[in-house]
Amino acid sequence: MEVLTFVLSLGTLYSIYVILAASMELEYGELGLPNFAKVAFFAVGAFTVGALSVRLCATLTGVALEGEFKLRSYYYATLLSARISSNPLLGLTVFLVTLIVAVPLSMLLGILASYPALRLREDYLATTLIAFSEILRVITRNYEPLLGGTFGAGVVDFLAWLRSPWRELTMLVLCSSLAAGIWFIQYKLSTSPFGRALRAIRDDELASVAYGKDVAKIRAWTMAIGSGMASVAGVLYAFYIGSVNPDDFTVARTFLVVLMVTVGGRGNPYGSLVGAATYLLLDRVMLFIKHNIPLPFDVNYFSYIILGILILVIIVRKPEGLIPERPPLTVKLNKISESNIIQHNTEK
Amino acid sequence: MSLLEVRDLHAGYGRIEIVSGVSASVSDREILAIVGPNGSGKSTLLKAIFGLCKVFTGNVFFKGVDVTRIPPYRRSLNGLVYLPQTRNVFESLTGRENLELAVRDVHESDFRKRFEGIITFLPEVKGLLNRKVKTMSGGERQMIALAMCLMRTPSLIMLDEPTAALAPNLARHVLERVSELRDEMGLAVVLVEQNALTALEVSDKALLMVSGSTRFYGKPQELLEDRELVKTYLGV
Amino acid sequence: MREPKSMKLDNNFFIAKNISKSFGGLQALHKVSLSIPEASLTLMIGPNGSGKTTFLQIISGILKPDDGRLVFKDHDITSLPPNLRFTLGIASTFQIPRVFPSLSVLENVLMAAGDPTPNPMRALWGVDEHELIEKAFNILKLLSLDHLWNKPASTLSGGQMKLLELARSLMSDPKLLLLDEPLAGVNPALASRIMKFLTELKSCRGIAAFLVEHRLDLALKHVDFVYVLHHGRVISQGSPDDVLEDPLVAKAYLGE
Amino acid sequence: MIEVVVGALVYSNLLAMLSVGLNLILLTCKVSNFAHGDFVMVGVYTALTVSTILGVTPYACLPFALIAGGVISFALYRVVFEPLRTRANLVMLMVVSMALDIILRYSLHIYADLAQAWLKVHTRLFLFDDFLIEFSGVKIPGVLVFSSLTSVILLVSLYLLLFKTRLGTAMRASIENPELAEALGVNVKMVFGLSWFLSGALAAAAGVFLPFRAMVSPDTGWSMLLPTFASVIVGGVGSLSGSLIGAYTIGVAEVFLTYVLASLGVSTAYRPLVSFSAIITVLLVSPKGLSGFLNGKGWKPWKS
Repeated sequence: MEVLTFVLSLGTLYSIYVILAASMELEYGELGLPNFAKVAFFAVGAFTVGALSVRLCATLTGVALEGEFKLRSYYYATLLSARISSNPLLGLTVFLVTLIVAVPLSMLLGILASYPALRLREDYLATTLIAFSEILRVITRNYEPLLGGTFGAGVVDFLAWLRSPWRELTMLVLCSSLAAGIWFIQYKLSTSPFGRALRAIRDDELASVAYGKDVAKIRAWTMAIGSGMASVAGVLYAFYIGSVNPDDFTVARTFLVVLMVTVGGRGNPYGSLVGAATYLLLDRVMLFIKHNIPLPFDVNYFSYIILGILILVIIVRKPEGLIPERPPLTVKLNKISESNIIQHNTEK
Repeated sequence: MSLLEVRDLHAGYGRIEIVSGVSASVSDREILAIVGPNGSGKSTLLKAIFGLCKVFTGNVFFKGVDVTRIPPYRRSLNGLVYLPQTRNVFESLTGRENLELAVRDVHESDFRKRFEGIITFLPEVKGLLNRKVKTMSGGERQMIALAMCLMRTPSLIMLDEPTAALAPNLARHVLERVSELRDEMGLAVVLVEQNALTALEVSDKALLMVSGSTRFYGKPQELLEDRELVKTYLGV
Repeated sequence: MREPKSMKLDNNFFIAKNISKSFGGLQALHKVSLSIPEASLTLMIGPNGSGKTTFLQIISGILKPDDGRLVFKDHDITSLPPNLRFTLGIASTFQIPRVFPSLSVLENVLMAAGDPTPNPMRALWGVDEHELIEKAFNILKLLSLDHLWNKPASTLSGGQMKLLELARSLMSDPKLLLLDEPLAGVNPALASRIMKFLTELKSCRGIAAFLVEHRLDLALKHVDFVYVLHHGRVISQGSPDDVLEDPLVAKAYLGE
Repeated sequence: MIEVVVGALVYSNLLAMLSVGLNLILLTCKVSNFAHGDFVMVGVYTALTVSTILGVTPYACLPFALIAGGVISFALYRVVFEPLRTRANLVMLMVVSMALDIILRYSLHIYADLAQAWLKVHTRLFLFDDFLIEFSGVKIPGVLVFSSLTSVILLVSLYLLLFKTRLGTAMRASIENPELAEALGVNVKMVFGLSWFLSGALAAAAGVFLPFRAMVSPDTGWSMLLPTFASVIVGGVGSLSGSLIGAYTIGVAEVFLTYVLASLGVSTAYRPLVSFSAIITVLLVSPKGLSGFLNGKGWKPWKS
């Protein structure tokens, strides 16, 4: 039984990380835009759930919310989850509504965040975006009426109508199918003419403009798509954890995603799958050590150090990542050889 | 024995060959002028001799030693110096600091002695010592750059278009000074020049490059008498 | 001064009027005017630093002129960004080839075709690029690059990159090609092939080309009209023979 | 009110040492060094360890902190950044420095755990004991006097090193044009290594004074980092004297704005917003910082 829950939660976490890595891959790996505010868009999804799920559910069931939100949100989350256990439709409504609110909100923010790229060098752009994500965190952790500040906010269990382990299994199926869909979108985009334009802009922005591409528009599109993806991950994460705490959304999380993309291989659509797996594997191994081998300090620290060293080694020794980018990505080989173009050529 | 000898040099950047098979030699107290249309590989040839670009085949001998594979700064210790066309001075430093930097391995007293020697040749430099290079005009910058080279007590100096971006009268003045380098300082000079006619007047040898290879190599007078030169420049 | 045979400024294909540009205190271009007729080869020459590349970058839209107007087929394109000029039919190449190193040769060529902002929504359903690929292959064949189609562009030699730039700019069926030193760093055999190729484009497809070039020996015999730039001014213009005999030109090139 | 002024001055002194060091690395190696805050914590823990063992005031541990910060910083340059100098792009270098931030930060966490058991003192959320110094009847907190003295002495020596010695000339030359400097026989690698040493040492020196004003833990370095970036960006990247102005602008603005807002009933926890929004505003409006703005160059896009 314990093994089953372990596998189920591992799969759910992996799905969430794949979504994040896929969105980062699109923005940073393909377009070369270092979106170091990734955690902010992830947080938009989670914060929407944190701010809305209890309130929405209360409105729908006619429960009046009393007292300070920061002190009472967990209480109401439990209370309302009990309502959902007898009313599956209510749970699904909460899930869908939060998703429908979070994604466009995040996309809009993404378009806004694509504009500094017009005038800033990459490293200053990255610094700006980091500052942006920290602003979001500082505001939410201190503005208590929204998310309960440092107390965090309770989140209703929209799958409360299912019993364990069916609840966890459904969560996994939901997360993994969303992740598969999002990864597939990323795959399709990067192997289409759109992906070609992205890599061209990454390689040489000026030449892309000279060959007719509207760089600002393409960047805005990409940031919108990537941010939408990240917010889906945020919504799933909030429901998976069961609460939202602003301090969970620090720059370190952005860095983890950058790490996944760098390890997996930037510019390769499969990189996000491998990168997320590598990170999770390492994380779990460390967790295992923590529980089984006594050390005089918290082994979590050690796992972070290993992560840091890993990324250093990869950047210094194998900067292209575990699966390097290989052209041509956007032209199908079999299609080419089918046409007589190649045959004609080989006959010569 | 000649001071510098280049044998069948093929050089360029990355995979692109820009100099294809040039041979030449320079003896003591001799000026070699390298002329030719833009893009014919003159500057690349100088860089190849100094070791700043890729040499595919061929050799460079300096003072009889094959220096093709040794790093640039060691060539400059041996007495071969190179004055690039652009970015040849440190703009954020003063004139004195630039000179000090050129000979930072030298003792203070030696520095002073060398400096005295240069001042007699380039008296203008004296007034530039305490000014930041970024406040100087193009001609003044060239003076500092030349002084930096001379502080290293070279036996051969390679100049890449020292008159580029200078007003015509100033350019002529600079080229006259180049001949003084030979006559007064006793140096050998390799000169790449746009102002072909003036450059040929002051030189002892001429190399005409077109599209990376030698079109003419010999006495400047012969080149000047040849109507071919003018036509080569304009491509007929 | 001999009156140069001026080209009539009444064609409505491409006209640049009184283009001026300065960087800091340096006046790089001073009221340069010229016109390029349809289906012609026009050459601009001049010593180093005379402002040729600056002028070319102004036509392609990378730089903005301080003053003056550019008219292309009755459109005022003076303030148009480069990507919109490209869609109008002005394609330009760079002096040092700027291929997209991580794309394949074929992808590089395809980049120049199709939508200026490829719709990400359409990507999900798959895009049929069959015709474009065929067209790209035909262009690559013309320039004998087709056997390299799936190589990353970063592995090409310098000359091949030059050809790839040319192939890329042909992909959009341009009306006017702007070429910045297409022959620099190219061996003589290839250089004369490129010039012949441009002549063919002119006569068969009616494509006009405007070249900035140093290699006069190779370029001059193919072109219809020559402008000579010196210190940011047009000092001479006319047919190749006229310009060669102009004493001002010799002076500009040889110094005093 | 006096407390606020003292706080602002001490904080600005620390930011000055930090931002000059950060800018030095940006100038030489083009690294936006996100591990810079951790050198502060190296200084903090060196001071804590040495002062506990020797039983002296943390002020006396300044030399140890300088050396520890400098040596660690130099070592990181030699092992990591020097091999990457000519081949990594700007964002890669930034990612590398973030990895180093993680390595250093969690190494310090481990050290804090070990030191707690070994030294039997609190290694998290501790404060150093300060004392008052009397100047003609006025009592001044020691940290104000010592941090001001230290930052003035260190920054003046840095100025003298850069502008009055041959080594400094070589350093400035290498910053402007490393290829030419190398051709003239300057050992550019060592010169850049020196800049890392100086940067780390300055940051660690700032670390000695930090626990006199604020409770620290190994994560505190991060909270010092973005205000440091803000100081550099406000003063203009590439101008060391600009960083100095930026540090005092950000330091004073942060403390006083928070004070004003607090008196209006707004939580002091919003304090970091001052420097975060300064980063965004300055980069978007005038990417070359205040100096660029004053020269009228600020409005042009930074990107070339």
